[in-house]
Amino acid sequence: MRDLIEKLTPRYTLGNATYQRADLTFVDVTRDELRALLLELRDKEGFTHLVLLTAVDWIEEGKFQLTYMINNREADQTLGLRLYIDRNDAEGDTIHDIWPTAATYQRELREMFGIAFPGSPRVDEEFILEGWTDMPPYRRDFDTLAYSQQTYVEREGRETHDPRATMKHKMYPEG
Amino acid sequence: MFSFQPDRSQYPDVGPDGKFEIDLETGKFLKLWHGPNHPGITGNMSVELTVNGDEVVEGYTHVGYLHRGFEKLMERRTFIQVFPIVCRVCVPEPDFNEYCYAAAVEELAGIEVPEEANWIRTLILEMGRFNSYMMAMGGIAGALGNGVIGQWMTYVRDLMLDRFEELTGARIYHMFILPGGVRAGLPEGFEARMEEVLQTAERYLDDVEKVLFTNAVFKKRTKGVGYIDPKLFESYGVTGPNARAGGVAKDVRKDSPYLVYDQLSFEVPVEQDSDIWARSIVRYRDLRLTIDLIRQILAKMPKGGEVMTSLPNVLHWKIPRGETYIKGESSRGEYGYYLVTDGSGYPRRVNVRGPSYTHAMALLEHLIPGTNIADVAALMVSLHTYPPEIER
Amino acid sequence: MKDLDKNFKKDTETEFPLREEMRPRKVTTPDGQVIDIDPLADYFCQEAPKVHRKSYSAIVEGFYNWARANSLWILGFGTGCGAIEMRPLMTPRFDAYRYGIQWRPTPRQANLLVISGYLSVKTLKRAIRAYEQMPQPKFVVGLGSCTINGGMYWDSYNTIKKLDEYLPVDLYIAGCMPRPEALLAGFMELKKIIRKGEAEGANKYAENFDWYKANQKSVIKDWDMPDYSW
Amino acid sequence: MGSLRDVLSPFTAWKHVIETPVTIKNPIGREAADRYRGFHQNDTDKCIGCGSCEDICQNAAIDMIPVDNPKDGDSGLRPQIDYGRCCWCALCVDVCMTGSLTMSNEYTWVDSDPDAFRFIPGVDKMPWDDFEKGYERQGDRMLSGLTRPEMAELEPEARIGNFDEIVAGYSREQAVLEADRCVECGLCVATCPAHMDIPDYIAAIREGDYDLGTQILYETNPFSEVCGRVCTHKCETVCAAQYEGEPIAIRWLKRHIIDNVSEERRLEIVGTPQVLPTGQKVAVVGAGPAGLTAAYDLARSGHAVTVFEAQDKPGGMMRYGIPEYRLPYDALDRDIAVIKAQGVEIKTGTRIGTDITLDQLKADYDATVLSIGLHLGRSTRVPGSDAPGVEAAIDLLRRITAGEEVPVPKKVAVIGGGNVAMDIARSMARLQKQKFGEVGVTVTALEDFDHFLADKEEVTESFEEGIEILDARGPQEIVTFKSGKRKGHVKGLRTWKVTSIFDEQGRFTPQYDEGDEMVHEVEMVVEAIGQMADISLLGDELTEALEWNRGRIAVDADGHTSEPWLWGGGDAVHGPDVIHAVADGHKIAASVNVALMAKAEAEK
Repeated sequence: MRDLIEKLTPRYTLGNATYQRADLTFVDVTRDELRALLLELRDKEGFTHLVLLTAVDWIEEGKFQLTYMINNREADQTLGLRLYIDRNDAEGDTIHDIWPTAATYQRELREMFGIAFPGSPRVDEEFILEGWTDMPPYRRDFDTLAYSQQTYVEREGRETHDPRATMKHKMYPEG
Repeated sequence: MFSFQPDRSQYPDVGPDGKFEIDLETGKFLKLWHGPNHPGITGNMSVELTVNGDEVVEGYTHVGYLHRGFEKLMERRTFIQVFPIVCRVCVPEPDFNEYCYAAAVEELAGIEVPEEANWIRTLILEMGRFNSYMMAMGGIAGALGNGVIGQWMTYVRDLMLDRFEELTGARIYHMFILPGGVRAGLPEGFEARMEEVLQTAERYLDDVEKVLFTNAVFKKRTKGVGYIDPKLFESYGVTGPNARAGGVAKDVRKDSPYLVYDQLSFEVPVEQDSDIWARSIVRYRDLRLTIDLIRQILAKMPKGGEVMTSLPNVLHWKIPRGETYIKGESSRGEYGYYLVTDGSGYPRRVNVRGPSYTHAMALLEHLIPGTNIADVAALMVSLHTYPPEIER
Repeated sequence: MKDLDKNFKKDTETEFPLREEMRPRKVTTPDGQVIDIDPLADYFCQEAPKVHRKSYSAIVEGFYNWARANSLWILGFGTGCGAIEMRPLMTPRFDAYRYGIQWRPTPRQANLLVISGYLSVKTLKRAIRAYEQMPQPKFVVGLGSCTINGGMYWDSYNTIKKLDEYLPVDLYIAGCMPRPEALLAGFMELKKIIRKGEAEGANKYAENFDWYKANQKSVIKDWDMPDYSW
Repeated sequence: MGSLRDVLSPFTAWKHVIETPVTIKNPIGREAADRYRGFHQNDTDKCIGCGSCEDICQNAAIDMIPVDNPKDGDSGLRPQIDYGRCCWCALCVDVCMTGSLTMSNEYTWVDSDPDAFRFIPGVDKMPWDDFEKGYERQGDRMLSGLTRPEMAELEPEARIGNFDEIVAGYSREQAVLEADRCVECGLCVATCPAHMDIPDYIAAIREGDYDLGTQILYETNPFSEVCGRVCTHKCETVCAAQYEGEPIAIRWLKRHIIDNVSEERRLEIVGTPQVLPTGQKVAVVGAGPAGLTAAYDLARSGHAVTVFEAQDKPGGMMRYGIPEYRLPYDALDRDIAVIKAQGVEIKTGTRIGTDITLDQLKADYDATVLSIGLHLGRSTRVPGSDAPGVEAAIDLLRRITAGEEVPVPKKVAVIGGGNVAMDIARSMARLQKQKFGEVGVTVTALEDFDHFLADKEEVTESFEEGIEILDARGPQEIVTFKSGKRKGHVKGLRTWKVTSIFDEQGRFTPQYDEGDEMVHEVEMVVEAIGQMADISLLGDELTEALEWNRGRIAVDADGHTSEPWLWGGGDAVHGPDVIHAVADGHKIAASVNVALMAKAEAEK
């Protein structure tokens, strides 16, 4: 895998590579070169299989990490391309014409992270959620518990006690 | 005069691209909702069909009926607390989630798993595959009106659930493979009882062979139907039995062996036709293979040793920043977990890559146009998709 | 149960437009006629449910209840995980048919709705419709932790926590998920309740119809069906 | 396509018509597998209510509910499980610290009342309470560690000839390993007299944040060096980890924090009082843990504090009662330095009653705190106990510390089985080793080893150092030379076997087996059976005026004596224990502070 990264390095701006396992590598890429890189990897290097496309929300750094995981089945190598995009007005480039199945992933990212993929088929339609009015739920700043408590009703009558405080009170009732 | 040729006189205009010009206002089309509750669908999912006569001209999938927000819920649970919920991602074959998650955590936390635990994990995965294929066999037969197969297969699956129960302590959600190993070793006399189940299964599978695969109706309705061009496999992310039915002899168990698959001897079944028939027969042969694998595992595995490493205190277990992807061959294709950690006690992100995700949506939408309404169910079931793992 | 962050502000502003296919419009039929259609009015009966009165004679009512108890027809709508444990009941090993329990493909033929586990909001909408389409007398059984108090999805943004806020539930079965044996025990218990004439869920639904509707609408943001879709 | 075979073959399915049906006759209540994870059971006698199950439950299904009649060392809570939440993952069973929580293989529970699905296993009676089968943890608990890391300590040969500190303290790796075992239940916090935030500072160790750790320590205890070494660690006796495996080494972890923060850094973290001086003056009698803690708190509240100490150096029993090999003096000095940095004035060598009287203090100061400790040894009062050669342990220890000459004979007997007995025995052993090259100490204790008073480590280490410990032996007489040059001097100690110590009412009435008599030939007998306060310094008038409680000054819950200007605390009031004294110090300081602030308010 190191060979491949070294081979590509002169022509592409590849950042920080992580050699996680013998068959799994992650490498940072830039948005401008993503498309060309994916095409080269698919057509020349045998990475013909798009394993997954997903996002990681690094809210502290104001970034979304898009992970394009592609797989070379012959060589049994998996390569994860990490693309960092701005978290505000997040937008990615659609790759549904390279892998049609990417359209589904992009729909999900659009709905769950609010990342726009202009040009991707049906990308703005409702996908998994229905009648969703709040912020995209997979974003880190969406608090699912608070949302759930404000939206749905919980069964009442539950209360709990802190062992520390209860025991202290039991042993030293006066304080 | 009775004719086999459909009457297409009422059909709408065909556009320059050779497809029907779909305009609902013409009234020549009918929208037909297939699901979310439909016996031909394993789980809740719907396909919005646009039909013309009994021919489907367009199909859109709608998912999300089972969406629970797992990937969000996992982010607010500690690493051990994620363990009970991962199995719920996929109902019929939950163990794969447990394995993938456990393996991902072990890799990032640098935990070694005892040898025997790896054997038991493999055993559990194969037992889960057995169950899943049993459902698939019943499903494909049921979708084509052959209900008795479903009855038999559910019975045999239930016998396997009994074995699951005595090994893991639960029937469906076993919650047995936790990071660091498995919960317990084999119970006393397990092998003998398992052998009994396998023999029963084989007996019933012989019947399936006679009733389903040597059946004029089944052949007529499946051969040549639902053909997937093997050229599309890469672009649509087709893996597992669906790809093996089209001549692609790829199987994660064989190509990049995980757990103890490198110590088992097996040949991956492959078919060439890439139609519903081929997919069914590949599954059938894979099921036979699974039975063989379970026997091999039970014969070869070490017994009575350690099955669990000692974990750090799980109540404040932190894993350094990193990311990994763990994959395995589930009954439906490549199943994977993408785990990102950020050094805290909670996963940063868990992404479940279920094979149904690619099979049940883009691929299905591509395959549906041109089929008969009656074949849609068979087509779906032949792709062997489980909606809960799509929407998570 | 630990205390939780209450600072989160939920977005409640967004209004949902009616889906395109639900809007009234003009349609040309194949034979050239132009007709007006209003899907909401045309496709559904909009009459609110009525309380199902008891028979005047206790003996007759007892007979009815006996008959109802012995023919539980379940709608084959697996809303969540628990559905997978209903399958064994339909097959020879557990064979629920001998107890007069069977599964039907359409709500019109069913009198028992089993909510098999969690209900996402999207499915809740369908479950309400399925329930309302079932003929009276009808019963609801909640299956597993999720229907009682949210279960393991207690903090999920997409599943309801208390089923009885949205549908009248006659019986709950504990478990995650309950085994087929527990399900059978539950159905037997339901039979007893029906025979005693205490399974009044559907009447409760009719009596508190507005309350149920308000609860349903509070979670289903894109309510685009008539209030009663029978 | 399709041969005749394809048409006929499916009909073979009909053969099942004549097969035996596979239907289970009566499926309802069919027994589940032996390991089945069904409904919960809880052995409430074993359960300590630590709440680990609640912490690990990812479904928030478990609440801790108070129950009647809790036992000692438990929080008085028991888990209540909500079956509207539970997912039967059994993590609560796996994490359970005592192994009390298990699962039966019962699985049927139907009810039309949705609120019914909550119960406290073991308390609310359930049909499955007595089920034998079901899920229980295989082996020991696996979700948190069982054993302490080994701590490096001096070998017996290396330590017996000197007073060097024995234990080395944890390394960073060891401390993190040990800190990791904590489940943060907080039972220790309640038990610790000073209510130290133990789980919090243990968490600080895990995070490697020693500054934070120090800050937490100083919030409740200014004697971390001392308590990190010699605390009686009552916290460890209730630690949830002790039921399967060893309790968390809380004491050593405390020491680990303080070991990793230099004295200068400590002063920076603790800082100096951040409030304006109140102009109120407080006198503290006795520079022991209680007095200095009170002084520390009061100084930080802005009061001017003066501590009067009879000995040459501050520290009280911490310096003069605890041998150096357990508590090096420089460690104590570091603790006291922080207290002094708060502006506390310590007048050493000032004995109340001789150098200054309490009346003077009453007149010169706005409040006086009496923490005089227990500096007089009790005597067994057996025949011969007043002979030359009979010493009080507490006095000997003080003299060793002060560097005074102490007689070191070849053979010594120690009467007593507590920690003081061990201290003096081991100190004498060291002196003997230095002088003669060999150890000759015999400890005779009333209690047998099963009920021994001294800490286990102390006993083990004493054995390692060659000290002979005889359990269940009651002193009958100190034999003296009847004639000769050493007439009247100690010749030996005669003891009987103890058969029982307390009577049925629990009163102290030792019974002996007179047939089992031993005479230990020794030249010195040390009595280490307890201490008492030197109350002579109070003066007759005050002694008369104060209320007393069984020989100790009576105080209210705040440490206030019956005299409005006088507070009392520490060993003299509550018996010997450093951490109790610290807790007392805090309590008194709080009470004094309230009184002084009220006074300052009134004066304005």
